[in-house]
Amino acid sequence: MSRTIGIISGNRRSGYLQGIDKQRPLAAVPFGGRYRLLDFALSSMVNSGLRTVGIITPSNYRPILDELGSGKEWQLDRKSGGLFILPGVNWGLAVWDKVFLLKDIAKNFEYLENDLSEYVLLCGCNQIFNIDFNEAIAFHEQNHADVTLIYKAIKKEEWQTLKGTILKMSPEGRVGGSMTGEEATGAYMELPFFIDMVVINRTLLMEVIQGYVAVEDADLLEAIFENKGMLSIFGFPFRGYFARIESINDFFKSNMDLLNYDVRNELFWGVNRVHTKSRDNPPTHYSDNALIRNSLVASGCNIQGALENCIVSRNVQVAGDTHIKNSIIMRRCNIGKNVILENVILDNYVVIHEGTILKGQGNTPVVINKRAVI
Amino acid sequence: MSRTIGIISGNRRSGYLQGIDKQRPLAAVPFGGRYRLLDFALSSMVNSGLRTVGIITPSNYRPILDELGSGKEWQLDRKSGGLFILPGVNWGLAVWDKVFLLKDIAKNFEYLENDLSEYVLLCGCNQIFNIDFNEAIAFHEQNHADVTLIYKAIKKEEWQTLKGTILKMSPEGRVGGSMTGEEATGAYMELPFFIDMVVINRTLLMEVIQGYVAVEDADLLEAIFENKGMLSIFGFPFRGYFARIESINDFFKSNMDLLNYDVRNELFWGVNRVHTKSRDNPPTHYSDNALIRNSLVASGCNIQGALENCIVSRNVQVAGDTHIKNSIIMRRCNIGKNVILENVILDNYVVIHEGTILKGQGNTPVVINKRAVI
Amino acid sequence: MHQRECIAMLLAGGQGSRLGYLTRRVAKPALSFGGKYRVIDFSLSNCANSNIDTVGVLTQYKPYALHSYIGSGGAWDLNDKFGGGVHILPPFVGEDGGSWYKGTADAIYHNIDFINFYNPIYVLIISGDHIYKMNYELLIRQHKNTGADVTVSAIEVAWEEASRFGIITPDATDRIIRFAEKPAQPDSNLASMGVYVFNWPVLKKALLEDQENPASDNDFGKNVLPMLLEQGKKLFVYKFNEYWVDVGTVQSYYQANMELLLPEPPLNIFGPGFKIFSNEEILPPHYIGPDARISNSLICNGCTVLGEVKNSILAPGVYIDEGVWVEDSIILSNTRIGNKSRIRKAIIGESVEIKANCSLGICTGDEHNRSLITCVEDNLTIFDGALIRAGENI
Amino acid sequence: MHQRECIAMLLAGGQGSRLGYLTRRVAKPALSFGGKYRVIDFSLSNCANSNIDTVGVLTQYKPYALHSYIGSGGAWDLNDKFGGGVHILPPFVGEDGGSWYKGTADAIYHNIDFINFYNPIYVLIISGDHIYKMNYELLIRQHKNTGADVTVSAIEVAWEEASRFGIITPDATDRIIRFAEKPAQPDSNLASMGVYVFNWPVLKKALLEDQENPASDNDFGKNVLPMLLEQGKKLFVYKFNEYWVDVGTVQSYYQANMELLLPEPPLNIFGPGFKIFSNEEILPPHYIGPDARISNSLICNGCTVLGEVKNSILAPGVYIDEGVWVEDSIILSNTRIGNKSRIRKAIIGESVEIKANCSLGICTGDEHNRSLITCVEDNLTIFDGALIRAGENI
Repeated sequence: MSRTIGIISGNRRSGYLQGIDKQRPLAAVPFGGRYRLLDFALSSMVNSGLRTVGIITPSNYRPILDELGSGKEWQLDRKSGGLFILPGVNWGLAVWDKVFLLKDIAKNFEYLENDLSEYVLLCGCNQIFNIDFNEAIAFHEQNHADVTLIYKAIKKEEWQTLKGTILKMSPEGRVGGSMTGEEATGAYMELPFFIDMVVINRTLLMEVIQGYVAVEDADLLEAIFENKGMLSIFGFPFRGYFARIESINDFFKSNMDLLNYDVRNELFWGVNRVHTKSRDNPPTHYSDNALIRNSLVASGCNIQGALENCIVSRNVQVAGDTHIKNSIIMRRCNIGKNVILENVILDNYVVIHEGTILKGQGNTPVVINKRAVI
Repeated sequence: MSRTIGIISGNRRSGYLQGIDKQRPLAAVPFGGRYRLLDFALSSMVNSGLRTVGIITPSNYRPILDELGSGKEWQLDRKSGGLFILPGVNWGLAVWDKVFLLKDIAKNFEYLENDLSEYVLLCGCNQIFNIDFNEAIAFHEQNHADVTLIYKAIKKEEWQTLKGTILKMSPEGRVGGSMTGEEATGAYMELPFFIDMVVINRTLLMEVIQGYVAVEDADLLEAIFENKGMLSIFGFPFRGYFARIESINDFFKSNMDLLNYDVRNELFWGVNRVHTKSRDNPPTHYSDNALIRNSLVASGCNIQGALENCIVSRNVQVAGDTHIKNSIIMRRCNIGKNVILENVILDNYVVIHEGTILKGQGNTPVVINKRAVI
Repeated sequence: MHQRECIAMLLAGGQGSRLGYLTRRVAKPALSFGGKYRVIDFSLSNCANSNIDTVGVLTQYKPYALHSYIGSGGAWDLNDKFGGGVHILPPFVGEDGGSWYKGTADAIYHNIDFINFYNPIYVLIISGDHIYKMNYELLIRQHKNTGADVTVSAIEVAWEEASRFGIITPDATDRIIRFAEKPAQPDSNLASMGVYVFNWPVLKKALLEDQENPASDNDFGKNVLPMLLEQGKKLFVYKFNEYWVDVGTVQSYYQANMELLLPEPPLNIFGPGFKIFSNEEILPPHYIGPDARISNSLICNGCTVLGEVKNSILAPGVYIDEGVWVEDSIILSNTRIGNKSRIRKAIIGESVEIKANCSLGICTGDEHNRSLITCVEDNLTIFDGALIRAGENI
Repeated sequence: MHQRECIAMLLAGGQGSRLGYLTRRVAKPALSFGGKYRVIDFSLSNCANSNIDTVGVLTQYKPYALHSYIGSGGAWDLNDKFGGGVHILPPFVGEDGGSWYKGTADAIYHNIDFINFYNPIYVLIISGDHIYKMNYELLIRQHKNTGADVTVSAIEVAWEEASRFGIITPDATDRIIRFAEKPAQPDSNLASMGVYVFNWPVLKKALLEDQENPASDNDFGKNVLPMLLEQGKKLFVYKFNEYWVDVGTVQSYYQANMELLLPEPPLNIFGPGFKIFSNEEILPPHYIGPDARISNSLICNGCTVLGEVKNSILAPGVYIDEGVWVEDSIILSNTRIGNKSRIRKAIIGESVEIKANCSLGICTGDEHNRSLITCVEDNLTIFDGALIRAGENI
């Protein structure tokens, strides 16, 4: 039995994804042709041997449950431990930017009480990565840490695009708080960027929650830093591929990253690959005149036209004499003849009629919402 | 594949069960030593061959998900169809008495759209029974009915205790509306009491929902009766054991009904028995001085005292020289020595210290809430 | 307690020896088909789609791959928790020692206890070797309506092929009057598909009688059905008009796969409804590289195509390197074809590693071999620059 | 791809012939224990509780009940979707025909391919016949620390019993210097539990060598371990100090069950942690009638007790009618004891129907038989007023 239980913080809305995150929780946003954002955190947890994982869900949780099903694909349909759906609190607009809201965890306090594991691993729900958490947990144990924060070293100039927390770290790896990118001027070439993954002793987490029960919108990270004098906080570096989806540009760019062999290989191959729900689809059929370049295509499609630099989900139909470039086409879209699409994102079930032309710019892709008919 | 999909209306609060329904949705209220109210509707649906069942859940849905797990125990961890959790709407106080709120179904309209079955079977969540729905569905088909309402014939004097709807029926079994028990004076010895089970054509249900989308608290039954002129509505009789849990008395009495061999046999034996989640408990141990009369005892208990007319859930400890009579003891209660309990309901995890005496009356049992220490 | 109206017994022990190298490592039902399927997916999905929830799978030859593939049957919605589901039935040791399954009837005979446990009214006997989509409910309905003792499902075959099959001669009411196993002079072209519904008491009695006959091969087609006809039992034929094929030879296996590439494939795996389920490994979408060229091909998840693929089927996880040219071929799962290798009209097994500059099935100077199929066995490594001639089997 | 540090091979083929009528219908690992368990629950739960996620279960004798009971292993949290999980490994037919498992080593030998598939560092060999709670992680940790080739788990037994076991003589460092199978003059009372950890390369080589020796019985205790000792391999003993019992005889089976009724049972099935899982049927709580009398007994779900039960174990679904008197007995699942029947010191099989006024194991005038155990086979019906004497087996 693993000595660590997981919590994925999925009670988040962003509203920054131009409608893609309107019809579904952020955790359930489709990614890479057949995945959802949630799959990445959940797979790494399961691959690292965690057998008890709780997912904090927002009130529109149905797409998350649809994806999780029985937890079977993730080895979590178990008698001891398993997958727990933890209803999050209903939040207003104010707190969209916080990742680990203590109220969300407090509402599910029994989850922490019922399992006698030593550590809790918390993780955000809108990040793309494949990590072996065992290394971070072993590091946490060796240092007798109270809290271990996982970070990725980023170049100073990257900080502008990756909004978030930079850790203040001592040379021995201790964390003394957070700073902004501006504060970190000059001193370092690389900045330790916190990637929303926390290892914390279970009893400490319970204490923190009880201590902050009265504070309306307290966040775990803030609470930890408020008490940094009493806690032994360490930072653990992650060196693999990492992307965070906060904007439609992040979404577009990190989908396109999958056209890179190394990224695909790191995420989707090997024993510890990212898992997702099994679908019973036939292979994709390419007809005589299909012309495909540098694209990722899921199963059950029927492709007669031309694709270049595209991410295509399952059961998509692309008719002949149609050219699609630099685009993300989600599940069950139906694209007619003589269509030209460039820098476009089509959500599920979009129908594009013959002769349509849609061209966006690289930094501002055209987003077509679910079930639109054009 | 079954041509019927199921909907269990579990977005209900009653507040009549003296706290037992405060910490959990009505559907998740424990019953009969190892079951929950939900198990009865769900088991009958699955035993009748339904392989797609949606459960409309209230916002405090966690106890329901804990019970359902992966749907494995109910054959519903499937690739086609399976178990769907349908988040209900958040209701105020006004509509506690309605069973099939159209808004609840409307919020999950996709569930009706995605399945191409012919019929939808709707069922309440607070009733104890074991029915073969196939008979009602066959009856519905043979009559080319639009709607079939399932009823139980009750004696006129029973109507006072069983609050609910009495159907107006023609001798041929057609339903022409509802009436109160008072209206039914004299004419009949038995009254057709509607037991919150409806077979309806799927496309008709979709029409009804679309037609009533603007009516804030419309109920399916009301909508059907408003349109009775256009619809062919039939009543189908159920002749088995039936209890509805609306009050703490109903709860007490129907638990005690299980001490009757015929009731137990009808509900829990045979191929089409009521299913529930599997637990890994050892057998119950009775010590030398245990004295048990007319009681139902679940697994994993350790009984040293005396029980008479009791329903005892799993992992209960009863010390020596303790006498418990006419009581319901839920999961993991720990009852010390020299205790006397009569007409008592202990919710989960209650601890009763040595020497305590609690005596309720037959009609007003003493209810001790979860985790109380006395 | 456990009574079922009908349970299915699926014969999955076939070695498929006429498939040569393709079935050296696995039993025929575990063989890949159409890229993402395995042959047994069709009969198991038929059961699921026909509401048959209890299936005994009789295995014997190299069963490990098959057992792990089937698991508890959940991939086909057949993991029944109420006593049904898929049950794997290998040969076993009883109090009087063990015995292997001889003919098809012998295999069922050894599992009479299993069938008794469910005590069904009907027993459906099917094979795990055939590719077809069939609603067994229709067959069982006809069986009930005619009051038959046994109903044999049959399909019309070309007259010139009839002598390769068990041939059924019915009367005008579809009652079977003659059953001839591979007749030299067939008087009908209705071929048995190896799909039977028996009334269970009739089957049980027949199995016991057949065991007592030392001359019997204990085979349904050769022995049991002729014996029942002779006894005057009511055998009816059920005429099936849709796609059905026994992929019993390399040629028929190749052809059935290739038919999926026709503009109107005779077997519809693409449409909704009556889905064929399979126990797939979770793999990412396939990747098509900047200089790839694909035409009229089926590509599965997890493939990487950097070269040219024409009229071919790639199973999951196949890697086609740059400069590779593949035509008219079937490449099974997790196989890698190295830089500039050329492959024509070949069936390449699972997890094969073909290094760079190899040439398989290419005709240069031996054009008369063009029509021959080249086969490569599972798990082989073919080294740089190897030349495998058309029709070779390695 | 599929590498595991350690996989378990569970030998579950045992006929358990010394258990007589109790194992006529099922293999010994499928036998009921402690009311709600089956013997194999203990080894499977041990695997789950020791983080061993891949288990090959070798079956051969009457495997159907065992196969359906194990299913996909989900009842023990062993239904691994990522390639591990429980795999049932019956004997099978290969290209050169089939062969049954001879000794324990032969059974493993025939599944070398299965182990190769996972290519583990260590192979844990266990038996499905024993009742014990053991964390195999501790055993494997010692195996690593000592740098052993093989580690054999052993338990101290009474000296007078030692000659019934495989006896291990270790040196001061716990390295094994002698292994004697059932020695007449044991020089140690450390008995092998039939639980071994091998380095996989050592095991593979040993199995191949053992197969080449025509004189070998292909048994680990008799042949393989002595051979390895002779070759100078490093064999260590792991000393296990907790409860372990081989329920190999009717007497030991009865006694191990009855020990659960002691005030402090030596095997703790009641506490939290290290839970023993089982694949239970869902049954309602048991019902105790108005005139029942129960003392010092274990009662499972689904039982109905209207009569008197003393010092006994009732498995799930047992029905004890009014006026019945049961003492010192084990009643297996779904058995019914009719009105006024009397049962003493008996093991009554599953689904037995004992009608009214029967008398089993009651001593009247044959007091010298008081200590004998009476056994009734599964599925029997015993008619009104039957008298079965103490020690009879039917």
